[in-house]
Amino acid sequence: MELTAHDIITWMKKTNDKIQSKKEYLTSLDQAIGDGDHGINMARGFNEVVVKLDDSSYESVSDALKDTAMTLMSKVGGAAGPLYGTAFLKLSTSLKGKSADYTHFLNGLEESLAGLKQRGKSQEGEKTLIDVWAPVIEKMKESDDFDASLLKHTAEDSMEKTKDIKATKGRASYLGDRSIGHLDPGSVSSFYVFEALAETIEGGR
Amino acid sequence: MELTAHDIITWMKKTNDKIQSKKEYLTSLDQAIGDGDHGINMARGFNEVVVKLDDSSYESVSDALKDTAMTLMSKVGGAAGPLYGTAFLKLSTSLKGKSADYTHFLNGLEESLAGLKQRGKSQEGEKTLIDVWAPVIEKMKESDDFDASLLKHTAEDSMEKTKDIKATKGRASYLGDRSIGHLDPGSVSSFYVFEALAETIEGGR
Amino acid sequence: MKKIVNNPEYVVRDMLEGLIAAHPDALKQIPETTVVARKDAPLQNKVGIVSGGGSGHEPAHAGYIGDGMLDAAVCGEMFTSPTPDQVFEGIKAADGGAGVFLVIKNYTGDVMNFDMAAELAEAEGIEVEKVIVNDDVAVEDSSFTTGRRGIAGTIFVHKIAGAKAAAGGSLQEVKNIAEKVTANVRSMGMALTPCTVPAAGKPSFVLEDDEMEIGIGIHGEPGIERKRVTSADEIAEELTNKVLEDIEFNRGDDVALIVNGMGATPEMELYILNKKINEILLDRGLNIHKTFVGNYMTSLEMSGCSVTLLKLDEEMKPLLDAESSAPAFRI
Amino acid sequence: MKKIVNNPEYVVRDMLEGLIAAHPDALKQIPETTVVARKDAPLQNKVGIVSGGGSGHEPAHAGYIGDGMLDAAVCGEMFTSPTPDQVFEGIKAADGGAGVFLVIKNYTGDVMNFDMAAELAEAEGIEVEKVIVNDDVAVEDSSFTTGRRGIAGTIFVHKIAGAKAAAGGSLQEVKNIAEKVTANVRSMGMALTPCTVPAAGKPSFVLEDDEMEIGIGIHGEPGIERKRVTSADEIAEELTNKVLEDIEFNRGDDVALIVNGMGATPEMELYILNKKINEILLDRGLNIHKTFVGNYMTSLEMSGCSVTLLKLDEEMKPLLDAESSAPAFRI
Ligand SMILES: Nc1ncnc2c1ncn2[C@@H]1O[C@H](COP(=O)(O)OP(=O)(O)O)[C@@H](O)[C@H]1O
Ligand SMILES: Nc1ncnc2c1ncn2[C@@H]1O[C@H](COP(=O)(O)OP(=O)(O)O)[C@@H](O)[C@H]1O
Ligand SMILES: [Mg+2]
Ligand SMILES: [Mg+2]
Ligand SMILES: [Mg+2]
Ligand SMILES: [Mg+2]
Repeated sequence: MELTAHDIITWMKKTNDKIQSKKEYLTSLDQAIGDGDHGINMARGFNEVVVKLDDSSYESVSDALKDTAMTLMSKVGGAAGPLYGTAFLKLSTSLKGKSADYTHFLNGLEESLAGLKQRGKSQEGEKTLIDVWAPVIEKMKESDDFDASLLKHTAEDSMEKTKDIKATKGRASYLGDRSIGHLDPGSVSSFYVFEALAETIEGGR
Repeated sequence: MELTAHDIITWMKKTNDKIQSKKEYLTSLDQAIGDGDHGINMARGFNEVVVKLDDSSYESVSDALKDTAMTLMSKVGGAAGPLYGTAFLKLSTSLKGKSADYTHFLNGLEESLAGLKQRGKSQEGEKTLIDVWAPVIEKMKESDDFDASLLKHTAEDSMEKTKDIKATKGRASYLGDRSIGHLDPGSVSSFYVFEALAETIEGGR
Repeated sequence: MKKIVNNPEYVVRDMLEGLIAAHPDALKQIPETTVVARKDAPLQNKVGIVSGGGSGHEPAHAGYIGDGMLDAAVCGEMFTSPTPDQVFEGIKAADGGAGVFLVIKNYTGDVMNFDMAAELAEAEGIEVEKVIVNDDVAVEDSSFTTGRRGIAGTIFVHKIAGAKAAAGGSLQEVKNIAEKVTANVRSMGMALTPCTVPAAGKPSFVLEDDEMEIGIGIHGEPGIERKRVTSADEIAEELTNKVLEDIEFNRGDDVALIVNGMGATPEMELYILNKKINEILLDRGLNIHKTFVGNYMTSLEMSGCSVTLLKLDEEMKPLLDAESSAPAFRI
Repeated sequence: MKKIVNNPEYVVRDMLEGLIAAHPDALKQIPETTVVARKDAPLQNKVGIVSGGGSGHEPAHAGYIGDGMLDAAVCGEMFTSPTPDQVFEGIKAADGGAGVFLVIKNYTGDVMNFDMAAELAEAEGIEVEKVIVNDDVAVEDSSFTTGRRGIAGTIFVHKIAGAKAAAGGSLQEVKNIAEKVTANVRSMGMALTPCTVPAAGKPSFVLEDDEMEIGIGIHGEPGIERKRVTSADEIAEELTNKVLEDIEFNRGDDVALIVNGMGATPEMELYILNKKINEILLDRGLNIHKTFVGNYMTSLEMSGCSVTLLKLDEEMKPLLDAESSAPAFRI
């Protein structure tokens, strides 16, 4: 299977739907161990992404992802803005002039992950969205085509595991041990991103 | 009967006891239609009066009343301070060089009332402590010696009647019709003053 | 009651010590009193300006002491007018031989205590004049009642009378300009939450989660109308229109504006109000000469705001613009 | 949630309009951005100083724009770092050819967004340097974590770096002094009540009527310890001692102090705190060069306070004392 520019739009619309309907939930997760703006920020950003994508027409997956990245970068703010912006920008750059087949797409996601780590100066196990991106990509490497159900479940499991991690990066790290027992908001929003990707793939079958 | 300097001290101590034990009640009355400090102010002031009177010895009723007045004036503040200060100062001045027999004392109270009206630029019927002082003095004029029970009951009735009056002076006047249905805090503290006087007279029998 | 205090009976004493400690070069406390004065008071041959009132309205009034504003502020107990002897101490501290001018907010207690102090001062040969500020249009003004209250508009009286005195104005000139300011300044306030006097321990009134009180005083007195909380724009309209009704404001008039916080309202909300107030005033063709947004005349931790408008003329304008070193009103 | 707002989504936009309306001669908004700049920015050949961060901390940061302090402030959404494009606009607005200096509070989001903006600016040939302020001793500083947060101590960085730039300092000189301030400033805060982000609609945490939270951040982040409310003196001791522990303060050292209100705490309470803090510092033999008491770095309508101490040297002292026309920090 190969993703089209239209699939990217579908992916982002599905992501947006999830984030809008979970806006308050994300915010309440962030109130518990952060500053309570994650849902508000992501909802504002993805709403703008959908507006932007709707207003434009795209020849390539890379172009659609680039606009997604730039919009997130300039509309989300906080920590999540540069992180998601960077992730989608790396994916876009990596796919430039290429078809979005599984191999290329996976390579792109690996670039995204590297970008996230560099931008956030962080690693796996620090209770951030990297704890969803890293295991999802690791799992994808075991397969040679898109597998919606695997994608979704890996993302979901990884998100849930962030509950047990003690935060050492981001705002939750100020709480030290008190961060344990709470889901990481960024990991939950990242789960929605991958869940939406899984649904896009299923729809595209 | 004739009041002595010692009676004045007893009077003020009894007044103070009542005000200390009703401090919160007076404050809550003032919260309803004023600014919620009447109990606090009166308690501070009468406490100082008792300290002052205890520390001194008095030859005359007038001297004891003068210290009472000056202490109230400099320790109560707000509207009540100058009013009570004026009332006791006028009483003191009027009794200067005289015995505190019924006639002299009553004359003194009339001076107090005139002082209150002048200082407060107010009349009876405006929902102020004048609505206790005026009827008490009026009633006393009908008698020719101290009558504890009459004093007490007149003060109490008059205080209660302030509930039905619409305030046109003092802070309660800002409420207009909404001041109706509440006791006037200054009238309640004045009732304690006259009740304490009544008890002093009874004790002195 | 949640407050950062020690013994509630000593809040004023503790506050004054902390205030002087923060401004050791500018302010002094007159020993054994609750009077705060300029460090260099009295200024010889300058009319001394004295204000004061109950505490709990900080930065009013001690924050307005400085070059071009007050010479002394007399601090009463919480929401309680200071006593005549204290006001008299304030007058003496400010008296440099050219007389002393008293800025009094129109409350029975303040008027009586300041009047008695003025009598004491005159008995000692100090010339005293006064103005009674009554800018609060929430309260009806009638000769049968106590009349309107003095609220945030008082700050403009401090500023302009203070500038006149600093410029060498005589006691009578200071009085004249102070009366002009008083005649041309109007205010109105509202509250979202009440406040709690530390020694009382419970709030002055109770508002439901969706209620606000319009026409509130600055001492936790209940206001004139209770209703559902509306938007910032509607609140701005309600207060500003009421203020604009009371005296005549004509197209082309210069005005000065205070958007005052009652204590617990974030500056962000005051600026949101100011956006709308600004629009309303410009719509009316008024020329906004100067705007002040912040906590100027508070009511402890009450949340809410008041709007003050001063109609300026060519005499008041330069006096309002003149320099002031007062910590809470630097110009 | 009781607030004076219109649509909660537009609080920042509305606030900025009201802010510019209040200071039309001193401030301007860069069109289509959330950047506020001096009216006369950019100043040719002066290093431009830019700060910013999420909104909700007013008067931080736009209130610190003025002669001798900031040239521009970039205002993010509520408690949300502004985006790189906005920060870049701020840098351009402040760039008068001598380079631009960024004052960044140490939060992951702020650091990332400002860094990306700096990259954009450098790509356009604007020289950019920065300092990351991390004064909050409530949070452990370790290379394995995010490190300490930036809170009210940031104001001293604005002031001293701003004065250095105003005095003609080069970008490198500004950076050097800003790093010196950062190395010598420490803060710690506490809260009696939480705050509510307008668009979130409910408070960031819940405290019982007799509880306070020590080591609070300025974004409604929970603190490090929850306990029963103690007296003002005990709160002053706890915060001040923690601040004094972190770096060495020796007898005879000159210090500058900020007793900062979190938004809803009355000035009276801050002065009551200052009384005790003053005593503690004098007991330690420290020389209090200057004290600032007020709302400098707030957290919406949170009630509480923070204590900031800066250890001064002969280089910092005159820069702290230098003139500033910033509305929230007039010197
Ligand atoms: N250093 C980091 N590296 C990777 N992800 C991070 C880092 N810091 C924070 N995050 C992610 O960002 C999320 C918080 O996003 P958001 O609430 O929008 O930003 P902010 O913390 O600035 O308010 C966290 O839940 C976490 O997943
Ligand atoms: N003009 C007046 N004339 C007579 N009594 C007055 C007047 N104004 C107020 N009072 C009395 O003073 C009382 C209020 O006293 P207090 O609460 O101590 O002063 P304040 O109103 O300044 O807080 C009122 O209940 C009323 O009895
Ligand atoms: Mg957040
Ligand atoms: Mg009262
Ligand atoms: Mg009072
Ligand atoms: Mg944030």
